[in-house]
Amino acid sequence: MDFQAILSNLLSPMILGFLLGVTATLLKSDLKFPEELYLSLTIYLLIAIGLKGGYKLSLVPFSAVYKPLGMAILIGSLIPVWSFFILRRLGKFDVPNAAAIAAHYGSVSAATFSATLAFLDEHETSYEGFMPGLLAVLEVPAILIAIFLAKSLDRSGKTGSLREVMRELLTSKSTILLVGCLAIGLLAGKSGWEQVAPFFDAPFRGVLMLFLLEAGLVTGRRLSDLKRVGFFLIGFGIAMPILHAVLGLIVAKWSGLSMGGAMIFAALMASASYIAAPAACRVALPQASPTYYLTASLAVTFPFNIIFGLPIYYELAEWLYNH
Amino acid sequence: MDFQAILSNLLSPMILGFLLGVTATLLKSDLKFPEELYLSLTIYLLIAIGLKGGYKLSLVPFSAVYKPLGMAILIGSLIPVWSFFILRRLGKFDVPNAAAIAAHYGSVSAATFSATLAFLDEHETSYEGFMPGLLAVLEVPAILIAIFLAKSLDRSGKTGSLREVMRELLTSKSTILLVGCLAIGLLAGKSGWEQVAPFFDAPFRGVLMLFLLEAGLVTGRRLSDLKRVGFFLIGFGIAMPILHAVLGLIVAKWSGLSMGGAMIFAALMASASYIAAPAACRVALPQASPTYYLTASLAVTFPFNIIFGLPIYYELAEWLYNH
Amino acid sequence: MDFQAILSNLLSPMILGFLLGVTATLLKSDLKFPEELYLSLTIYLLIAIGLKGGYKLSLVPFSAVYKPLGMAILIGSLIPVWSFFILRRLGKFDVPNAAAIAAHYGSVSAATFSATLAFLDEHETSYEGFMPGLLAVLEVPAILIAIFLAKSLDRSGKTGSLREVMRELLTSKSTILLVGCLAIGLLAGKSGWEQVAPFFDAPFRGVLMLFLLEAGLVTGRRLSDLKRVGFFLIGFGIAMPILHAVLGLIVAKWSGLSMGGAMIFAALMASASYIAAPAACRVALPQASPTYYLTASLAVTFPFNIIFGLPIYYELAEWLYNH
Amino acid sequence: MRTFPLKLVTIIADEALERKLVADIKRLGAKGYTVGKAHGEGAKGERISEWEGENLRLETIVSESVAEKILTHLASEYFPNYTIIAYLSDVAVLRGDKFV
Amino acid sequence: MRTFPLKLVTIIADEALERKLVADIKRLGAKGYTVGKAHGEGAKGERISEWEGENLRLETIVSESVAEKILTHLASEYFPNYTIIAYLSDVAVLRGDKFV
Amino acid sequence: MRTFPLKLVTIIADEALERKLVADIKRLGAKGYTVGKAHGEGAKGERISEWEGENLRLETIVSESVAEKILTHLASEYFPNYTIIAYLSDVAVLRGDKFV
Ligand SMILES: Nc1ncnc2c1ncn2[C@@H]1O[C@H](COP(=O)(O)O)[C@@H](O)[C@H]1O
Ligand SMILES: Nc1ncnc2c1ncn2[C@@H]1O[C@H](COP(=O)(O)O)[C@@H](O)[C@H]1O
Ligand SMILES: Nc1ncnc2c1ncn2[C@@H]1O[C@H](COP(=O)(O)O)[C@@H](O)[C@H]1O
Ligand code: NA
Ligand code: NA
Ligand code: NA
Repeated sequence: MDFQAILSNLLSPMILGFLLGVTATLLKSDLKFPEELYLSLTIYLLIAIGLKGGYKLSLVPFSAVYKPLGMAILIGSLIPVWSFFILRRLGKFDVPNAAAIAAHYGSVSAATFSATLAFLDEHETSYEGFMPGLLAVLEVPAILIAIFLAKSLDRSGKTGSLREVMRELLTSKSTILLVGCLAIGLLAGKSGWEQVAPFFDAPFRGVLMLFLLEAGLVTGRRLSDLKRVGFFLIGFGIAMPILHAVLGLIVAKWSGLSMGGAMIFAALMASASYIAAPAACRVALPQASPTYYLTASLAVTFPFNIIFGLPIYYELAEWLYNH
Repeated sequence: MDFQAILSNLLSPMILGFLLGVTATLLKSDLKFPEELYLSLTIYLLIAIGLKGGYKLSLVPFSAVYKPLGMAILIGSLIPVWSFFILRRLGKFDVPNAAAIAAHYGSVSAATFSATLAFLDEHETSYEGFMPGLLAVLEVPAILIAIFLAKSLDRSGKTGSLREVMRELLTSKSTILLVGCLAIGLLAGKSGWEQVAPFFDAPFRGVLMLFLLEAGLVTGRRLSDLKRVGFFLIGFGIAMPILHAVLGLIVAKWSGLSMGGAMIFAALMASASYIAAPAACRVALPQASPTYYLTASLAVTFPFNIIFGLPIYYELAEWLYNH
Repeated sequence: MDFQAILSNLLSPMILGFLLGVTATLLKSDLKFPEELYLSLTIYLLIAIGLKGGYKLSLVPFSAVYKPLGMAILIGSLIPVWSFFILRRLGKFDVPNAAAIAAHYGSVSAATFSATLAFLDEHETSYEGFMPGLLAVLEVPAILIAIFLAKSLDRSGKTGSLREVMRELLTSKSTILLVGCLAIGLLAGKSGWEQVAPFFDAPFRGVLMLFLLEAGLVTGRRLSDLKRVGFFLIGFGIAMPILHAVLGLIVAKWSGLSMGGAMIFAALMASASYIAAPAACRVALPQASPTYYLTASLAVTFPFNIIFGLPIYYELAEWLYNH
Repeated sequence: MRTFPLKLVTIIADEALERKLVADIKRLGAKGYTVGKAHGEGAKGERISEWEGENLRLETIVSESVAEKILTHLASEYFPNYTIIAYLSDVAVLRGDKFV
Repeated sequence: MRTFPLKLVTIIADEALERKLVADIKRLGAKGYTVGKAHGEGAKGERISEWEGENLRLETIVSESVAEKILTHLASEYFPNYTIIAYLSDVAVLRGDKFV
Repeated sequence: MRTFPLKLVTIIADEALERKLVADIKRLGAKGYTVGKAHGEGAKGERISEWEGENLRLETIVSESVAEKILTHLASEYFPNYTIIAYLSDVAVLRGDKFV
């Protein structure tokens, strides 16, 4: 493994911003972002990803999309299943907690996705423009499957109806913004994109740095929960992303994606949700404890992915595509 | 009528953003903008319009301004009068409701104005730089006149004092920001404008898209009130803008404005207020129901203007200026 | 004194924005920025200053830094001492109020610093890139010294512990963001800076204008307190900045700073804190009245510095460096 | 700890009324007040927050007689037209003189 | 000024429950409600506000019998799983008919 | 529905005091608390919200004896210097053991 790559990733302003956020919390700083700023940054990132993805999608032939899309949905649907059984058997988690954690690892993270785009831009590696489409599509199925598993196995009746959950997920903030802005980017085309690019493209990485600083603040507050979640979950939060990334790389190459596209595909598989899944679990699986699912996804997997994961997956992708 | 023009307007990211907002609400999505983001976007748009208008005003001879300015105030003062009587006679509205609706249609909308600027930029049509001055000047008189009408006709004493209303309007957020930033733009000139343009000019249309997405979310919530307001008000909300736009175009040409300027003039006349008028009516005409005035202005006239109105007025302007 | 310079500074959009804010408050306008917008703007400015400073620091030899840094800390530690005694003896203030005011004048203002950068950019005067480092370092010591003075002299036991205060200051929002982003800028270097510059550099002066508009709104509300604070404090709020600026210029030249650097050094010395010091005094010196310390720093010294101070210090710096 | 029985008047109203309400309750004898943001639903249906502004929730601790005056004033001047509700509850405060 | 004694039910809960709670209390007879934002700490420790959302503080003025129904419903449907507390207090309102 | 009578202590204070206040009320026996934002006016005049920060409105449901301790502590440690008021009211809660 090339430590140069990890080090150079560590020195990007985005990762440093994240680490600053973590440090600030550990120092018990009063630095806090207003909730509204965080929400606004999230809205901005989702719209920016969607618009640019839609615009790029309008440039490439649509035929290239089917295979990776189908494979993404397939793997995205299987991840929660095996994650659930690993968590039940090896991790000894009860049904609601295992399902909630599985939902997070099957779903995807727009923040990790954004960091991957910034990483590839920095490495001047090109990628397919339609990847935001995968991000949009992958958010939902894993959560539904995990909640379905929990409901089939736990008949206490305390979980919300699956239909309701599905409706809420399909109309959730992130789905609406991603899918809607993909469509807008596609319909508005080049001239449309050029009108909004000075706001949604040029400042993207700066805004992402701000966002990751806030993510660091939140992650920092979760770190103290690490001891409570136990070694198993920490190991799970590192091993599963690597596994899913490797799987993702192989499938992506088979689907005909470019190296950059494969890297994004892998990062999506490796990532754990932080918007849609927690929101869904709070309502549909209230017996599951945020201490487990949020700590694993925010304090373990998210930092692992953006700090170590990205350069590792990139090395693996290079290796895979040059052999 | 050229449906191409309407279609091409429909495909601008701003209009699509608006429609996405409406769709999200109809789908009962949980997508919501923090109130503070909406307020911040409004502040940004008003400052950006003011600064650029002031700077452009500093470039042109001031003599060209008097005629359109005078005519704008004249029509702006007459619109609430005839609107009021139409609403009373034909619409059978009571005095407070008729006055409140008339206030909205006589006043103007900074959002419609912004969309018009973006529309003209997209069509590479130039316009007089001082148009934001008209926007600033037109906001207030119609509201005062409408409230004055209500007070003269309704002596129950439940309305606030006219003097108080005038003071509040003249010092309202939108007046202060527009007039103040016009003055700043004028005083700071080219070198001043260049210092702030990377923030207030380049990203303008992107921010506008974000703003219209939020406008769509609010409009969507109003749509369900459409059945309550009745056919008369819906017809009123479409017919009056067209009437006022045609009137505006003719007067604008007579006043010596360019085609682009005439288009903006017409759009201002056609637009209905959404910041100043509702704020004033809530306090000065509390008996009037927001269901009527907000639904008409937000759910009927605003979308009509930015989706269908702009291309129609543009066609009409072209026709008028080439004959 | 060259009135041209003051006039031309007055016509910058930033200063005009500030004056617009003051005017709006005097007119009793309802214009108000959401608290979250103000917090977000502060966060933006601190990060932007830090990142750019860190990046520029990565370009110059570090050896040039020691002397000005040491002198800055020295003067920054002495200002609260003599200010405290002047306020006690001549101003007849009690211990907590004298200490709180002294803390404000010894500490520094990021807003004044930002306005100074914009001023120098406008005058195309270059300066040392490490000046944000001085800003970061100067915030804390004066406050600690002032609170220490208060505690030594007032044994009523109602003040918080000095250690606690120090911890809070060192981990305060502004210290963390400034020091942290200086480090990020330094580590991320040129390629890192270029990734975030479209967000943190190009729009800087536009955002600063927005920020100063809000600062004007707050200052305006303080103006009515001017009569309560009395002539002594108003005179103090003007005389001390000039004194400290002159001292700063001389020391800066002696330390080998360029003219631009000396100007910033002087402006820092002249400035009075508005983030860190009020926050610290509210908790550690609750007997001190915000009417005194905030009115003096916000309604007297801050406007004086950015409107009259900057051009005056610039003239003085030119004179000093050309003789 | 000696406490004094007083009345807490809570008013929930359209945010646009803040200035007017504050001026009125001060005139009627309130020595202080606290305002928070809120949104809600009542007879007039849900408020469409952002574009119209939200509700405010104003609390003021006053003597029984001032509470009476405030309620009477609200009932005659505000209730007929504005989006507003108000209610009284009993509270015990330290330093009763601060509030009367 | 004639006032009517009623019950104020205050519910502090996870913000994500707003829709569900509002639907439930309306169904049980509440004629209106007011919601504000809050954060806090209880048995489950401090909430990490932004990423999980904050708490809400919902107030509804109802008759004693509706209050009873709401509490019973909360106790059976919400308390076992959700982050939620609820309490009753006595208030006096003008225009009592508006609330029952 | 069986409810338990407890005390609701409401504290309105400078936002900067949150950490200190929370630490103190916990030490004195409070099992939880809820905080919302507020602004207001009192003896010290209106707060200039944004630059100085706003007020907070802290509520904690406690037993009568803890309420007493909290008020006594506030009266001696906070009232002389800080911008703060506090009051007690009676509430009825479900699951009384959660709060004591
Ligand atoms: N009578 C009152 N009723 C409600 N809130 C009050 C009252 N007096 C003071 N307050 C609140 O307590 C804060 C501090 O009050 P003071 O220390 O008197 O300035 C004010 O900012 C108000 O939010
Ligand atoms: N029963 C109630 N309980 C609590 N708050 C209410 C109630 N009824 C109305 N409200 C509040 O008062 C505001 C105005 O009510 P209304 O004038 O009935 O539309 C609503 O937006 C709610 O915030
Ligand atoms: N004793 C209390 N007093 C006031 N609020 C409380 C109390 N206990 C809990 N809460 C609030 O109720 C929420 C949920 O509490 P819990 O379910 O105990 O974690 C907390 O986040 C607090 O906002
Ligand atoms: Na995943
Ligand atoms: Na109009
Ligand atoms: Na200083």
